[in-house]
Amino acid sequence: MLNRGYYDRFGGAFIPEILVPTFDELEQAFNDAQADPAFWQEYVELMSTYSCRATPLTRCDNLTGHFGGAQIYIKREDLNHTGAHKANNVMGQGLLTKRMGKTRVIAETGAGQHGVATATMAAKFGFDCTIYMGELDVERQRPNVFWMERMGAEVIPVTDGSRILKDAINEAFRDWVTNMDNTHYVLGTACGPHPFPTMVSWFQSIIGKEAREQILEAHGKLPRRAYACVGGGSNAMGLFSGFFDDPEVELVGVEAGGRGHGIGEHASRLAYDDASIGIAQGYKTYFLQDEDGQMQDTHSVSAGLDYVGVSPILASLHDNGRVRFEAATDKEVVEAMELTVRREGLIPALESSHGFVQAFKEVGDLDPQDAIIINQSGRADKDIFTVADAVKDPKWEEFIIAKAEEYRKHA
Amino acid sequence: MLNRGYYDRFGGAFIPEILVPTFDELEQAFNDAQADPAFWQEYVELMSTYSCRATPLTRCDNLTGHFGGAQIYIKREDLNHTGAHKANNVMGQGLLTKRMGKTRVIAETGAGQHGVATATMAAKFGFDCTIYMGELDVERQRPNVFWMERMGAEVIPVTDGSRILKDAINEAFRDWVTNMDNTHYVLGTACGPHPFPTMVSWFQSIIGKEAREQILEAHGKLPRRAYACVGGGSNAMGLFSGFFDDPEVELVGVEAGGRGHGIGEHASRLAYDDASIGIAQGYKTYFLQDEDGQMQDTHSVSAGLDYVGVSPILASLHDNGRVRFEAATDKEVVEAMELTVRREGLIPALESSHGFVQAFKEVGDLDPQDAIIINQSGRADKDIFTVADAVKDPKWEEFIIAKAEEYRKHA
Amino acid sequence: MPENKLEQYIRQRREHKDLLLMTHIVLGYPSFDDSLRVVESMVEAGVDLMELQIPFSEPMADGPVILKANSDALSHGARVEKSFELAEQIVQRFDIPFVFMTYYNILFRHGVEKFVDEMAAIGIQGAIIPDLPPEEGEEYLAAMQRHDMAPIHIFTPNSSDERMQLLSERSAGMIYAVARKGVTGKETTFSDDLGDYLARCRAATSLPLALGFGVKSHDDLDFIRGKADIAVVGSETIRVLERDGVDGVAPFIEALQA
Amino acid sequence: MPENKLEQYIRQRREHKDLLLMTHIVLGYPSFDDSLRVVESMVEAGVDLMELQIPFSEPMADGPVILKANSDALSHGARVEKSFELAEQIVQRFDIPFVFMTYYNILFRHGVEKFVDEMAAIGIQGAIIPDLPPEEGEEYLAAMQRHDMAPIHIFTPNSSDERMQLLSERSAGMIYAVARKGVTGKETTFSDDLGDYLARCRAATSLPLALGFGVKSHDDLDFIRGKADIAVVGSETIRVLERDGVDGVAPFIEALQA
Ligand SMILES: Cc1ncc(COP(=O)(O)O)c(C=O)c1O
Ligand SMILES: Cc1ncc(COP(=O)(O)O)c(C=O)c1O
Repeated sequence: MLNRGYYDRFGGAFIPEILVPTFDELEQAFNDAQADPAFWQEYVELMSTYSCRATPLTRCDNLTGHFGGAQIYIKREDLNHTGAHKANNVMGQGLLTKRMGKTRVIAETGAGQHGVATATMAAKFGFDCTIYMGELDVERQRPNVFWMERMGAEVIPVTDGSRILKDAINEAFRDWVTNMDNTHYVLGTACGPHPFPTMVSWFQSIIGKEAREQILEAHGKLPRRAYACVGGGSNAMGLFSGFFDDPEVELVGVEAGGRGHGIGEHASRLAYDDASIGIAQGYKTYFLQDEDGQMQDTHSVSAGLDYVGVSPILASLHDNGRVRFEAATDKEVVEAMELTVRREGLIPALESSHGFVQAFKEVGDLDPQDAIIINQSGRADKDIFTVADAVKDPKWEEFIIAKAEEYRKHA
Repeated sequence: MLNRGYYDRFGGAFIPEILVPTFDELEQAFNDAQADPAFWQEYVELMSTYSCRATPLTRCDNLTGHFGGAQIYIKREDLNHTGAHKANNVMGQGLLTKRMGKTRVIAETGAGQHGVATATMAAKFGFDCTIYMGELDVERQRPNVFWMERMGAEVIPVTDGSRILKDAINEAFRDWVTNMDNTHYVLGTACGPHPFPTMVSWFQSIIGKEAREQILEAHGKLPRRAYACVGGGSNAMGLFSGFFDDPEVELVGVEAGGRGHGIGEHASRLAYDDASIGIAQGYKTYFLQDEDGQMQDTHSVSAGLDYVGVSPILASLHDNGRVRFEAATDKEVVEAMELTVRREGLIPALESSHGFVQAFKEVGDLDPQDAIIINQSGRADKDIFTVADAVKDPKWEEFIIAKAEEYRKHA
Repeated sequence: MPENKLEQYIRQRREHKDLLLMTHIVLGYPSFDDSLRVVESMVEAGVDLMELQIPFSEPMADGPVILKANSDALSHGARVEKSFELAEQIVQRFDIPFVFMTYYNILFRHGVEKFVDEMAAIGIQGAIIPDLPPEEGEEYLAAMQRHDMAPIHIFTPNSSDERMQLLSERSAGMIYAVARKGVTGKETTFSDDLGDYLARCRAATSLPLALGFGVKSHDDLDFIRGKADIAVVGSETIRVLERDGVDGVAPFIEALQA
Repeated sequence: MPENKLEQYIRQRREHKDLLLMTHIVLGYPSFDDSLRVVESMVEAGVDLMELQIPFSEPMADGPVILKANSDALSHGARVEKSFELAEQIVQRFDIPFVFMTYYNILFRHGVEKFVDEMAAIGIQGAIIPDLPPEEGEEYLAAMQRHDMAPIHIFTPNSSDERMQLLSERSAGMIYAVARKGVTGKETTFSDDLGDYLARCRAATSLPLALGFGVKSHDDLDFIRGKADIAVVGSETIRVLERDGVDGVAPFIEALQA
């Protein structure tokens, strides 16, 4: 194997032997791409003609006025094609897949965002596409499944294990160890075996590169703090990496606090004390696991943060203190989303809203001369079922019941 | 009244006397804004920081390969904040509302897109907001109502008339004649009394301005043809206006052919022979009306094109031949949408897909050296209920029925 | 300009009556037969002149009551031709002036000149077209003038003095002053402000002045008396009709004027 | 390097038997008691060595059959400690070598050295850790070596000759060659290609060679005979167990070797 890919004591590549040549090939292709300025250029070109990069940095005067304190800027990854930062990663990996001459992509998905993004990329590049999705998630996230199928992807409900995201990842690996010759596994976040954490972070770094330039342009100086939600860690790595060399910028990652402390109640690997270091799904990081090393159930109102592990790069940035980690509870998240919708007309995904919670808690204490950036990793309108449930909208329920009646009648 | 606002024999301002000073004020403000370069600059700045202008022009090699003929470029209005070109118009009118010192906005909405866009603008600008929406549309388009309410808008179901878009327009006027002092009526398309057609077209002209520059940059010369769907006509006016001075660019507007010819079956005012000139909702144009001048029912799979009238500017461009009008049937529209999703990973709104239909019919006959532009005025993922019904997805129906069961249980 | 026929009638009638009463019906609502009976009750109860509204599918300036009457009439098959026939019968049977109220598209589709010619032929004396500002009304105004018919324009609390003057110049027969912003059929507060506004209307035109929008009681008429020539009761009669049926109309009109 | 104890056993056994049989169970599946009975049947039916899999919640390299066995065992409360206890009983009662199969996190969480010490203490002779390539396994390899236990690595059809060499160097006891791409428990075609691959494996290592993945019939064993030292039957025994119960296991194993 070419490189073990460690970030302090986290990372590595704990992969089945049969994938070793596949990872070697991937790493080679990735290294070549990184070394080739034309590749990044092609990537940026693609993202600016197919998605809408550079995504804007929106100054939010109403929220700033509401809280007092530093000026709030929001990085608008929600405006990407397919509605989230996930597009950055999949389009990058799409280019890499083409470069490797492969003709099929597979991916896991939890909330469905990454599945939709991958299916979209596959349609655009003309790849065959299979998406693994926990059976529970398929049931919950039908709208995303619907779009994946329209894109021509095969969506396979994973009926093993807890039937959620982590099981979909296992299943994608099982496909990969069979079909690696023509297939690339488009992992959806900055986790998994090396080189995925580095590679996904590299593609997502476009967020931070743009944000740094944009805040300097708009605000005249660097922000005091940058906030991002942390599921696997890709949008956070994307934003934060723009400021790694700026020690004056405090980086704050916000995890899913769910219903609060205690295993099974949340998905906070770093902000809470319930996680411990382990190795699963091919890499070493903090996992929510028991003493034996068995992965445990997690909970979050936002499917996209509801995951047992976390980027090994973030785990190292946690341990060395460069990034501060906090958790936001389900309740706080829904409130922050509702406030942002109401005051700015922006609809941050429930995932993204975690970052907003922490920013809102702190921004009032900062100097009005300063600025903060919050990463709006995605938009919530695709998750209307989840959001409607979270805010318990009775009219929505009536609508669904009436719609069901209609379907029943003509069935 | 300052200006009668005619385009050949179409347009005018057939308004209740009580609104005359309001229209004078509006026209004055609009003229001032048009004459003030700083206004357009502020508008572009707002659209590029709050929405993602310039929206990309995406080259679609897969569709081009599929049809042969000219190269297909798609103007990506779907990437706008709130998912359609409607954002351009509302943000522009928002700035104008601020300029006039008004504190409340009202709007009509059919599909809900314009309602969501207006509610968003109102949240951003801090205006009070009331949206009028036909009761039938409220029932059909609950997701959009849900978001409008989250934005703080009051959504009033209109129970009069046919309980659809045109009735919502009437009702908005009824509000306006009462509350004109503090209220601006944000009309959603290039229709209505002068200066709305000109004003809305002006704000939407940002589409054509960008598209012209982008195609010259990407393709090296002007396109042979530009296609846009035509509901009220605003996205078409937006794209077309970029090429009015380029006689070599053929402009093609595509209306809702619904189930085909015959009053009640479609919403084609110009492409079919069923409409006649009339005056309603404050302006003169082709309407789908009976001999007495009573407005008739219309039908389209896409709520956004399902309207009795059409922009008076387009009516004049129809009569003088500058724009060719065609109609696309419901069935063709769903097929074109599915093909585009499948081959390019783009999900044009059902409205937008009308333009795609006509382009697909013709593009094969054009020279491969040439290019065409299709305006993707919006994205379909907000209309999943409509799209799922249009493609009759059984798994979607099962999902809704199961969801309804869940709601029934905890009700 | 010689005095218009409708204006003459109003002035003469005003010599005996300090406040005239104009009422309003929607032709074909609740049915064509009922329309005729309602007119009959009104005339017998002493109404001085009447608006006959030809239903339109998009009555932008009307509030919920008249709106519903419009759409009910249409869904019962109220064609323009039938409205003309009924209007003709009404004019022939009752000896007060009638004016049409409708929206411009009804005239436009019929042919404006033809419409006005036919109005004249059946003896209608004027028309109120709320979505036709004089700027858009050249053809209509010319045709009306040719037949010495009264194009009635609307003053509003928003109208400037200059605008009132212009509207007055383009009108004949009378001016219809709306009592407030908004559409027909909502509450109006009869206050000092309204008095001031009516004084401004009065100053702007020498035509007889009708006040409408929200007029519905004996007290309202008392307030108007002396400030305008005509009180217009519109939506309220439809409300009464809906509540008490055709037989309720006459007692209501009598009580108004008692 | 002196010959490892497991390797010695295999070589000695091979002197009497041209193809050894290694089978596989998941500890705690369908229950801890049944596990013991299954081992008993297998040993009695003539199995030469066995893999005991300690259940893990994320068995990435396993196919549906073993996956389900893992999660069923876990949901019945299969703790690592219990697996050790059961393994100890098994080793004490039955006179064939046993190796552990599990995923690295089970070792890591336990403490790698401690885990290997305990394995050694209860008499387990080797381990297969499918998600632990030798590059990640330093601590593990050192501990295994200290106890003269066999770290068994995996050859795959994708492995280069150099890679096989490296894997062989880091292994002891035997090499586990998987017959094809993919996970456990799917169909394998026993073809010429497979023969070529096994020849390549043979050339790359002097350790005994076990072939697994999809081996399930008497014919498969015939094919393997002469090309490898050991046939590994994994998922198929679990299938038999599920279909025919514990009593079906012995006849199945006997038929395989008949
Ligand atoms: C909108 C959005 N934000 C954030 C996440 C979390 O992923 P990550 O931490 O990799 O950015 C997801 C995952 O689905 C997502 O959809
Ligand atoms: C996406 C989209 N496209 C087109 C239209 C039609 O409007 P217009 O003809 O004004 O562009 C609508 C109206 O709702 C729309 O939502």
